[in-house]
Amino acid sequence: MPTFADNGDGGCARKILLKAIAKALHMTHSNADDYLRMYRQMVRIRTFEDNANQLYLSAKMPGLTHMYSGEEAVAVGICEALKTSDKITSTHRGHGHCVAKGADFKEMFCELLGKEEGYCRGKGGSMHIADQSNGNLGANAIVGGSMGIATGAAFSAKLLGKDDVAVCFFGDGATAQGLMYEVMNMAALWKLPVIYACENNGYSEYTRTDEIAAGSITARAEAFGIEAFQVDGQDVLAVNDLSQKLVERCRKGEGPFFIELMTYRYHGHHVGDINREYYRSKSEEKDWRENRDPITRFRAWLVEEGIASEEEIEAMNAAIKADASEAVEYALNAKYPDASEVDMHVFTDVEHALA
Amino acid sequence: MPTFADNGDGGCARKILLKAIAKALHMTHSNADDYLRMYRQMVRIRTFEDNANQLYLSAKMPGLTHMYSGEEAVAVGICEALKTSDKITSTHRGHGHCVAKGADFKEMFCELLGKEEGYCRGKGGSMHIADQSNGNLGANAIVGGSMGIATGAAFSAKLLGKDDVAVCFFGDGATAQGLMYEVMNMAALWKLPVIYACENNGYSEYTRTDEIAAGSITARAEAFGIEAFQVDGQDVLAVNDLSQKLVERCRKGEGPFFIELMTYRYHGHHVGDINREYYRSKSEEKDWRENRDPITRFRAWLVEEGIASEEEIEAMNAAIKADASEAVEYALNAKYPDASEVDMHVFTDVEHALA
Amino acid sequence: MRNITLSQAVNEALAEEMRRDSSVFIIGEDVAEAGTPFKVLSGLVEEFGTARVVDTPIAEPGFMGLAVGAAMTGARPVVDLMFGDFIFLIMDQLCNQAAKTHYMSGGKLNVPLVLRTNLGATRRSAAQHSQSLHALVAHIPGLKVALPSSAYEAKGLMKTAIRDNNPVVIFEDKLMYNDKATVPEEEFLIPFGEANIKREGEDITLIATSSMVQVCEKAADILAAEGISAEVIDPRTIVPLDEETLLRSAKKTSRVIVVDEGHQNFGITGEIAGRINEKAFYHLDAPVVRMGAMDVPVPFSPALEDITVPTPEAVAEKARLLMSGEMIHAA
Amino acid sequence: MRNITLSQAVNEALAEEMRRDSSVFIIGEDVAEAGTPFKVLSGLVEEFGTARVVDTPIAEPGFMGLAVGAAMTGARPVVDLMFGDFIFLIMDQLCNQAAKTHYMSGGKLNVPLVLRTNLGATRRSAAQHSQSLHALVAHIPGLKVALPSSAYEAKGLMKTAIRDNNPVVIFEDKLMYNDKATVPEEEFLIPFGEANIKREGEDITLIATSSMVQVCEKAADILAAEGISAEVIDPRTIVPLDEETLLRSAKKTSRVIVVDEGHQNFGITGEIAGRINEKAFYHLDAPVVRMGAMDVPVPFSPALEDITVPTPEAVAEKARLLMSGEMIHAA
Ligand SMILES: Cc1ncc(C[n+]2csc(CCOP(=O)(O)OP(=O)(O)O)c2C)c(N)n1
Ligand SMILES: Cc1ncc(C[n+]2csc(CCOP(=O)(O)OP(=O)(O)O)c2C)c(N)n1
Ligand SMILES: [Mg+2]
Ligand SMILES: [Mg+2]
Repeated sequence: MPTFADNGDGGCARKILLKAIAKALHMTHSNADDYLRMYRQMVRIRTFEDNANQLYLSAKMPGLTHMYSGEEAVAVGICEALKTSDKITSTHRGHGHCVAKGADFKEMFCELLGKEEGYCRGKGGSMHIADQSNGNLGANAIVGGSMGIATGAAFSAKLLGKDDVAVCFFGDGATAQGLMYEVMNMAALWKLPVIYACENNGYSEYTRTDEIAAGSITARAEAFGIEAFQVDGQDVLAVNDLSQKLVERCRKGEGPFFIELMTYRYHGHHVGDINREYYRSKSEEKDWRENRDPITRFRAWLVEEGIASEEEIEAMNAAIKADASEAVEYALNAKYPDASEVDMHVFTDVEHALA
Repeated sequence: MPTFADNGDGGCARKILLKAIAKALHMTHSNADDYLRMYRQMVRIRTFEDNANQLYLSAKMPGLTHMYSGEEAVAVGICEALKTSDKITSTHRGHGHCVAKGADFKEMFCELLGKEEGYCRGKGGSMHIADQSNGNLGANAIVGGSMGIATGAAFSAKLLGKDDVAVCFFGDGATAQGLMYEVMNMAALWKLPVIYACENNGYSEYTRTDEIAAGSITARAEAFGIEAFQVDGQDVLAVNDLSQKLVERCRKGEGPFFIELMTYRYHGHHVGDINREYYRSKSEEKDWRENRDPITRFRAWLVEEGIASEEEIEAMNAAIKADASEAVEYALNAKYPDASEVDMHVFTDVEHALA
Repeated sequence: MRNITLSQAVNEALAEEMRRDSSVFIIGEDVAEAGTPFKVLSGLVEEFGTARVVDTPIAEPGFMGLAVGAAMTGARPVVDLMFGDFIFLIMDQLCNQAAKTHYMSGGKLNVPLVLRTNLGATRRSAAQHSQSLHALVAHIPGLKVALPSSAYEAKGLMKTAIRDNNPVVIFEDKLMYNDKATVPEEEFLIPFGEANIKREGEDITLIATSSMVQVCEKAADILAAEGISAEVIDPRTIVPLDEETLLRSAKKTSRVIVVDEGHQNFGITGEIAGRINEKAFYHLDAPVVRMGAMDVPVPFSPALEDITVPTPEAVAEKARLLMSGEMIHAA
Repeated sequence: MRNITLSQAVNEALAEEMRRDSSVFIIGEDVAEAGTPFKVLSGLVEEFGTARVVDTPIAEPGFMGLAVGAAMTGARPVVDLMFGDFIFLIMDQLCNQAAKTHYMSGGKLNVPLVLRTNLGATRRSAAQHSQSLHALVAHIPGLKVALPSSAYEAKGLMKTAIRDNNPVVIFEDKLMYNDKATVPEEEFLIPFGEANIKREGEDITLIATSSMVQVCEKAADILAAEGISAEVIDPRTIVPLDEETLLRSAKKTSRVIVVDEGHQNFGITGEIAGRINEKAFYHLDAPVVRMGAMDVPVPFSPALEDITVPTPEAVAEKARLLMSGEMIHAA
């Protein structure tokens, strides 16, 4: 199994590696704009989450939500390798995928607040946010529930002669769901253009991955004849590089593929999971935040490579922050759906299902 | 992965191997009675099935049934390594497991005919035959449906401090069911005393295994950290030898294990599957029947080793045939359950659920 | 006009719709060369190829989930579930995903998917291959549910289902695959939500679904010979349900029996009886009587199995009771 | 006597039964150190250890199947299913296996298993974490179904469930975990199949399950202020159902509303209304009225979600209508 994992030596070998990757990328992918867009998207995700968390803490958001902070390089590295018409399926921890696939803050915040202008007219909320205009088939509140859907999107691309690729995002915890093995078997048999992207953040809820996953996650995919990779999910360039290659190979009919992305969530399992020392230590959290943050790292590289100056980056950050505040403000003032919407959209062809 | 597969050279290397195994067995397991019992059990299964098939063809049996003929060495090789209190779960093709685990013909035929004296008072029939007195937790008409049950039997043995082992029989087709991966994960994490016995007879219904199973079946178990073996399922000694070792290791807490047993069903998928050349050739069937029959082979070995004479074997066969005829006759004349039984056994504590 | 079997009717419906719309495909176990164990799909793979008649591994949750995703992205899957009893395996993908996607996305994503499966006991297939589980599906908002009672309905409802942009579940009666009925040569569709008055009558209404339509027609024959005129109504789809037609008949005859092959408890008959009682209460001369399958797992033994399902005689007997007013004393 | 929360009541029931019988164990996701997301099981792993309070991978079908096998072989599992909505994932193991094993084996194999899960909307958890799916389970012969409506019932029914030799499904109302009620210190069990008359009344019967018991008690308060005396009955278990108590009340008041948080269509209310109509028809002054949750997937937006569930006001309004005879004109 090819390994792109961080060797954890604190940066030195890593920098050399990053430079080598960057050099390689420069050849195929010469525009600095791509890097800046990746940076921008990662910051947009982080900023979105900071605002969402704030909305929760100030009791302005209904329900709970799961923060993607810390995992930005995964969604961005992968989604930046996709076209708009490529499909993704997302998870309960889905804001990052949604932003990375092209969604706007306004409709997203409106959705989180249950407002009519949300992507789903307020009917889905955080756990079901979808953005079909950008190929996001939706977050899913059933762990593992979207594995069939992503595989089916790949199936229909093949059936209908489109060259779209589907990416299925899911957590390490979801690898325990049998559905994954069922659809990997079919994807392998039928050579479907789907990439299974396992975001291994080390935990499923309040349990460590090694307590719930026997053996090797990548070996499970390999047993079905699926090429599998492990990659440092905190390294957006490594993720993007691998993704570009696999997406291209998928389009040529060489799929499916499996990627295990080693990453970390900074917050609790959900916004309400505050006292979590019984399952993981503060020092572990601190280590990831301080030493492996995907944004901090990539920012340093951008500056070092001369792709952006500190000032440019600060300006970008500030602009994103302003965007987010504006969107939050907008969403807070936006209107709730009218009560009459409650029985709309039960069926496509019936205006009001209960009329 | 250790391989005990038939190398298909038509017998020569095989005989040498069998002898070596036999020698090894003689040391731990010096009684010829064991061999004779294995032979007897294989013939009992074949004879049971021939009678069941005849009952179907003569329209005396309600519904359909799935013949185990050809696969006898699998059930017998494994069940002869078990104690009565060890548990098995069985499949839609379950008569072989039932006989091998110690069931009587009379209650079995009664069950197949829906009679009151059947193992399940006629309520289960062929697809649900169970014999809890011998540790057979039942056939199952849901492909893969018993994988959790077997794993749970192993779990309770461990919880309750019994040293029982559980064996889960299932077909190659059942490896497509996600449930298998879910429970293998738990069995591996918790070191449960369960053996997953995959009867790979090359087909699931009317479809060849290679069309529905990507990659490698044993590798799938190995990916969960489970030791996996492939063995010639037509060689009762090879199966039994491996099973004894694994059962012992299970009792010591070294489980779970996975065995893929390469075998073949002689009949159609079920008794009504007569015209099957569109999915498999007569010559393939002929080859297995003539060159790899587990009973013929083992019989030859018994004679060659001087464990039994041709006459003794013929006498055994005849006695089994007579037993079976008598049981069939008995079952045909036995009475159906009284109509009042229809709402009994819905709940343990309610005599008549609808009274 | 010609007579064809229910099997042929389904086959024709699929073939016609697959010719009409290249995004329609069939997916399930042994649907291609084998044409399913019931041989309903014979010949389709020869015409449409294995890309559109897709044999799957034995992984019902998996191919159901795959179909949901395919339906969300431009294809129109017809999922073949070999036995209705296996619906328990796919409930999550059917009820948490397919049924809710359109709603949860605020109308942006569609799931134009047909799940074809079957129901019906008395085939000596025991508890895991004999269930009639349509009530479970009917309880979940977002799913339409069709119960064809003859080859005619099987064809017309299937074609409507395939063109519907919502998930539709069709339960065929597996004992009826070889039953023939008159089915037009020319194309036709049967709209959802229109009950069919199979037989007009004045004295009592028998509302019957699927397999029970034939049972009630026979019961009506028995009753006719005794001078009792029974109206037999087949709702054809239970979601949407043509309440209007049912209520009209109930008000006309003032006596109703609802007959269905699902388990009686918490099943179809309670819903239909509940609605009629609620909305035609003051027109009824007697309570709506419910006859479902017995509330026991389906037993294997023929001696037991046959008594778990309503028969024409049992329906006629209840009707007589209702007519005679004996229900009054019982109540 | 003391007041404890529903959460504590469940915790106590489990602890007592686990002390009493060493074959009882708990299995599910994050049940051990975390004590479940709702913290209902806090402290149990400390007393009983990880061998009996077993954290599983996220594999509901798998651990449900495992529990069925464990139950068949001498253990008594209490399966913890984090959200009632996940029941769709385990339907096969629950309904094809657990429910049918005793019957299919002719009474030889038992499955003494408790599935504890929850129901209830208005928690802003959207369509896949808010469903009340007890009707599905109640439809399947072989399963008992309990719906505790307070801490008292939660404890007494749980203890009975654990000692029952059949598979029992208990749906707790997830919004009630912190609600307190008086619960005796000394040991008690609540037998299955005995409805509880929460409040006696003369004019109208409100039959309410689970979360709707509180709703109907509030409705009864509203009505009392207007001079209408409502009887509130909680069946406590819907399988077995204490038909006798329900019928007695129906006959007494002659007016009945059935209120349940499951979807109304093809749900609990139809069954209960159907039985009362059938068996108390000539005692009723008006049709039995059904109030279930709205037949839509549960929407996320608070503005929409709150109107999908029956409220005290809505129940009182229906009761007034029934009392005033306006239903007659509507019908
Ligand atoms: C089928 C199902 N089971 C359980 C849950 C509850 N649950 C929500 S998220 C989660 C953990 C998921 O872990 P993982 O897949 O690793 O994703 P992460 O939260 O780490 O991103 C669990 C158990 C659920 N939503 N769906
Ligand atoms: C869940 C489920 N899906 C489909 C079927 C129909 N079916 C019965 S046996 C069978 C094939 C099983 O193949 P395999 O597991 O290889 O066992 P074999 O029949 O070869 O012994 C199928 C598809 C079923 N009974 N249960
Ligand atoms: Mg995780
Ligand atoms: Mg096979």
